[in-house]
Amino acid sequence: MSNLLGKGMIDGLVVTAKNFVTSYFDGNRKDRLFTYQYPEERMKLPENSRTFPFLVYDGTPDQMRCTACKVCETECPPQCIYIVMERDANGKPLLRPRVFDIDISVCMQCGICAEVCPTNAIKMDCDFERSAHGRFETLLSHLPELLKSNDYYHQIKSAEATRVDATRKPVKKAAAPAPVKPMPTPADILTEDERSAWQRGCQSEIGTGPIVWPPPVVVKKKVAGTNTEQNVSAAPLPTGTPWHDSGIDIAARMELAKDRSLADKLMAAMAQLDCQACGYDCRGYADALASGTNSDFTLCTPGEEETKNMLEKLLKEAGKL
Amino acid sequence: MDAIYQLIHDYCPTMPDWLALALAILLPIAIVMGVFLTVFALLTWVERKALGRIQNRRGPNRVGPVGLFQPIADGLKLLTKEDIVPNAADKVVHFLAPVLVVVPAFMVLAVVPVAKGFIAVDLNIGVLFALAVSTASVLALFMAGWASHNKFSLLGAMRGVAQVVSYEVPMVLAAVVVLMASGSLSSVSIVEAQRGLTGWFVCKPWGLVGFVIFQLCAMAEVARTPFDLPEAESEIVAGYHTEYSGFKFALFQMGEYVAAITMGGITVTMFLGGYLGPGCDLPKFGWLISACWFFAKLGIIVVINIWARGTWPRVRVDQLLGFAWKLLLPLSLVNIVAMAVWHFAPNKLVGWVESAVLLAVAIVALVKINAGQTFEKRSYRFTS
Amino acid sequence: MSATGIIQTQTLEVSLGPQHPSTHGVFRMDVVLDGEYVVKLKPVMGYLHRNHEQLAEKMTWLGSMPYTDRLDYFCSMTNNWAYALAVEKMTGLKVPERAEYIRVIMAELTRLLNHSCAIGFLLSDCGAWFTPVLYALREREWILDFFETVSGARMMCNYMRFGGVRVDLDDASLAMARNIVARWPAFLDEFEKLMTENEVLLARTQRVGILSRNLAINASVSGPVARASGVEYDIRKVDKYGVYDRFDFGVPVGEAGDTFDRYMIRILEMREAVKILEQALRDIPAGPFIAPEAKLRNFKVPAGDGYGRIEAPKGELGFYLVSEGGAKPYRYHVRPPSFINLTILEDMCLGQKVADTVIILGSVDIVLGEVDR
Amino acid sequence: MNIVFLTLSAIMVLGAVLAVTLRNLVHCLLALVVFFLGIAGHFFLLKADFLGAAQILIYIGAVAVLILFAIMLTRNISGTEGGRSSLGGAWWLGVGLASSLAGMMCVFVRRSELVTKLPYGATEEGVVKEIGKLLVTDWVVPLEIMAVLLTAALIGAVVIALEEEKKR
Amino acid sequence: MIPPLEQVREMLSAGAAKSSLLVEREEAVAVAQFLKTDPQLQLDFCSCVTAVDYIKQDCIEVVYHLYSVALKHGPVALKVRAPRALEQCRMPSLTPVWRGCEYQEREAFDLYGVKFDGHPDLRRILMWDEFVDHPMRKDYVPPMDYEWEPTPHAETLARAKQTGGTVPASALEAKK
Repeated sequence: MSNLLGKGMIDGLVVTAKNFVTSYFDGNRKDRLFTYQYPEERMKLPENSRTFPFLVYDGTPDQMRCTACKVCETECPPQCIYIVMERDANGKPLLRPRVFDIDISVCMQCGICAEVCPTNAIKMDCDFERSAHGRFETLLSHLPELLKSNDYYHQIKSAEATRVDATRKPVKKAAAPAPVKPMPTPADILTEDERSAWQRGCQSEIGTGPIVWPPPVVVKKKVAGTNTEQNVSAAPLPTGTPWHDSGIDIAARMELAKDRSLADKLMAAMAQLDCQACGYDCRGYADALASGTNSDFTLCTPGEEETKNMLEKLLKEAGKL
Repeated sequence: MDAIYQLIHDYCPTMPDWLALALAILLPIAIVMGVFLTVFALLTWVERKALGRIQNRRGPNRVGPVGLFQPIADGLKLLTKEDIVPNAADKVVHFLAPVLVVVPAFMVLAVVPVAKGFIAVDLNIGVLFALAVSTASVLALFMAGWASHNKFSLLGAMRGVAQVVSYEVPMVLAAVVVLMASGSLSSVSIVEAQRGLTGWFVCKPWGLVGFVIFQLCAMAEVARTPFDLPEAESEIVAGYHTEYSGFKFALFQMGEYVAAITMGGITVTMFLGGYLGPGCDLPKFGWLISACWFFAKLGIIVVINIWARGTWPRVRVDQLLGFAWKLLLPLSLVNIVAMAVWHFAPNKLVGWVESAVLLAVAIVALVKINAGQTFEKRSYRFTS
Repeated sequence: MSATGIIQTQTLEVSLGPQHPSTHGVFRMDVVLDGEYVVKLKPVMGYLHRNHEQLAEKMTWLGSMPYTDRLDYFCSMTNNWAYALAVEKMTGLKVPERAEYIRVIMAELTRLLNHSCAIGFLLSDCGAWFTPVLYALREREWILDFFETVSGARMMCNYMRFGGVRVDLDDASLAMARNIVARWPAFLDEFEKLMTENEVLLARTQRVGILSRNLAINASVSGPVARASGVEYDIRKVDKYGVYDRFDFGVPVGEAGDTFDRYMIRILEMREAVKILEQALRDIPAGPFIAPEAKLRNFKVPAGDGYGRIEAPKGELGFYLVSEGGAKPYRYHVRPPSFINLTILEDMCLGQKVADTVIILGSVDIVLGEVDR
Repeated sequence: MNIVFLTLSAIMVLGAVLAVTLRNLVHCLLALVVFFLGIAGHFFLLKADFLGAAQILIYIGAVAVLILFAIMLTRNISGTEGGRSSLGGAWWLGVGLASSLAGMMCVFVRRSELVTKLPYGATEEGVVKEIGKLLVTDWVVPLEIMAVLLTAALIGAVVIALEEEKKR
Repeated sequence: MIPPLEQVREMLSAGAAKSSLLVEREEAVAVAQFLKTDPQLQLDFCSCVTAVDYIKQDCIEVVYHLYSVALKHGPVALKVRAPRALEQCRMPSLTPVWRGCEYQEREAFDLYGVKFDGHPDLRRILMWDEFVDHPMRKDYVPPMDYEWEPTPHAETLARAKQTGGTVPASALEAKK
């Protein structure tokens, strides 16, 4: 305490003085004055930097790569993506999302959706200026805002985009080319029930009683004589499929469907995600394979290897192949 | 003041007498307040720019060309900020405290000779008046701390009072040396006593030690790093002005910074030869050059303050008080003896050497005595 | 222990936090003061409790990986590695050479980043008006840019996967890492010249907040805080996880165990980290950056429990995982170093002054994301 | 000139009265400080500016702070728990005593000729030198005794502080 | 009874993750003392204390991972089990043996409801003191009314109530 004015303090003064003086000479070097004067002087973001996800389309916004297989919706840790498959009049899936919402107030930009997407449909953007006026509606980005062209993707992440383009084989669209429908305007895109269904699904409220997952697909039907529409939820899946839970692994599922019909065994082999990547839901695809209308057993993309080998084994046993 | 009174009478004799007198009193006050308020605004800007540059970042550069209007922006912001008074606070005292902080800071300006012949009030007890008034700020600290009815401000107030009171004594004793040398209390005569080439008191051994003691005590009086204990942000939030917001907080900041400037002014007057400097006696622009000298020296003192603030950590309370009572006080007493030895020495050289030797011995002895807590050199072993 | 001296003084009950400039986050200390001396000190925590462990039980194994970034948000890379290591220990997944080297590089860069900021904040608690912190932040900017170039995000990297890492280090980022590491010795010298011999700092930190060696071991204190009190225990040397046994580096150990020792140990550890980085960057092999058999989706961990731990910058960071063989963990527990290092905060602060409690808390270097989970 | 004198005295009297009657001790202290300022003002009016500055330095700088520390050690400072009104029972006896004392003071001051003559030929700048000379020539003995007394007090304070430190 | 020394030493040498020692509640402190003081073991560093809720086996297991700083050898997992019901969920605290367990046992009490006898200061550490339930238990149903704010979420809650979402007793109790 006594030799307070010793050498150490003078050294400190020398260091700060040196910093002060040299800051005027090499001030513009970024390793000396490292602050960026933000709006005027912008930092060049490295290519890998990721903020919020966006959907990629090739050519016109209508040819979007996303097949609404809902893999990203299940894998997303904070559950901030909500997808509703587009169906034509009589309920046949059209391999395109009618509703694709991302709640960017919940999204934590972890990039897992881009990683797990089987069809390279969703990629991470690097535009971070996404402020909005409201806390709910404006921070919920709907399908039209999310869609960005592949050239934009090339523009922001050229190396990654070229790598992705090289690996992408032309995806065979199982369904017939759907008639070009005008893009749904936001007004009618999310009806009242779908909004609450989305909130149940998206808000990841822990343990709020039994969550029916995925939310029941609601088809509107005009009630005869009145102009009100009555919501009729599609027939829930037959209860007799205990294996229909993506949490159980394939061995356990096959165990459950041991002494069942071929169709049930085929269904047990699926990835149980009803992701419609194969053009049907799990039940539909298993029935199609069993009845021979569709002989291609490699369409269950989320199931990956284990489902394909199991389907091949089952079809061989049944002599279909 | 009477010089200005003559000035007024020469230019407009028709003016009634009492108006001239009133003008003679008010004019210097207006000048001093105007000059030193702009210096205060400038000081906040210089401090933030300098600290920024020390810390590898640009200081404020948004408001005005190089951030020059930043003090105005701060002032406006604080003016428009809501002035929250805690309901448990003692309203009257809570309101009075900021006023009492600012008043002494500005009153001391009355006796600081800014330039040749430019002094607000030439009291013949100038320095004593300055020191007396600056002790009044002790009460303001306590009132602020006590009235805010908040534990942190109480702690801050107690630290502030202890610090100011205990640094008052060595400061006055360091000033005594200068009074002995110049033979009078009036600040103008002190400055005049420092004429000549090596006339500045700081060039004398006892003057240098007195300057160092006075500068340390001034930093402690005004609570600047390394002695900024009363409002130590990291420990007791903001010390005695935790519960102040809006313009009252601005008054506290103004009081603190202006006190720093005035203490700098007095240090310059007493030790660095006020407005003296080559060229301050020229007939035509003598007073302008002397003003430049004064503000140049004031700038040096302010730079030292800012430099210390950007570098050194804060001292703890007991070390702070120990440093004042066990080191500065005895050193200033020995300094007075050294001054006497220098004064009564047969010739200048012998006196100079004798006092220098005496002071050196005193400093070494005091450092040895207080070396209670030695800092051991630590060695660290590396396990594989 | 109120003063029974001549004047009967009244003790003052103060709560430092949760809204306090130097508690490194929402953390409260109920302090009973007698004058300036601390008579009793009770830490209160839980303000940042997000129940990360229950979230993990409802998510897949991979789903919790981005959440580990939010534990000790200063060192996201080491959190990822600890979680990945625990899962690899249970599944027996073999990590390729290159991935091990990349993991060591990322962990040591995180150690540099964490120690420099920890010392910076400790010094600004001492009152050095944020200058040391901004010198540390200047170097930290370069490391965060490197993390962003590689993993995509500055602090929330979500970079490591079970069996390796997500993105490979191409030559450009390796070169960037090399010149970052080249800058560090000069920065460390400047930092030491600025602060280490400063008498005011010596006066304020020597013989303040002393932690004895036995109490450190008994209270399972880990990391620089324990090593400053003479505990020669560094998990990189004991468990020899990853490829740490290939690098030669020392582990600094102090003996007085006061705040100054904790400050010096962190500086010496930074110098050792620079040594490791130089060796790792020099001989990083080519090859796959993730195990070929590593699965991203439907990743299943065989039933059973396992405990994996690493030497995180703040101490021993461990993950205790119980799996029922499903896609979701049955029990997921984090052993956070800051939370357990706080056990001895009161023992160190008794008898010290208010100004010292703030510095002692700063020298223990806690982050509330990890304390409250 | 007497306007200033009258206002100053009025402020002083107000300060003194408030110092006695206010409930909150801290407010009393502030009123006392106003009173001391009044006295300093009077000294300046009488051109004894050394005394004025000394008054500010000693009474406001030191005595007020001393009273402040004393207040810090008392129990009920805001005076609300007191209960008894501050004027106390026999307040009329106090007033009578005070007024008679004041009357006697006026008579003595009127009679002595001290008022008319400026002491010791106080010229403009000479006062300070005069006081300096007197202190070192005629009054040097009391000065030395007071010095010894003050150092004894200082050492006593240090000893008490050290004892407190040992107990810690 | 104190586990035979060889069994523990062979468990340590094996160093596999499977080295765990299931101990009766009554003997926990004695075994802990033995593990800590035995010259060959010297497990003086209790690194991690975890409570695990095995709802199927109706028991809560507290796992202590012990290391030795002196001899630098690997983890021994000391496991103590107690029934799940809140009243009988008691076990002796090992804080007197290892001071490091103090906060972690308080966390186990706070999140799992395991009462540790002999713990110097058993209070809630992460949740606020007036909190009634133990949140990490498997059968815990979180209260529906966290800090309420009139947002579209309100519809979600209305929908949840309408479709039979349960409001747990603890939430009503906390509301009282």
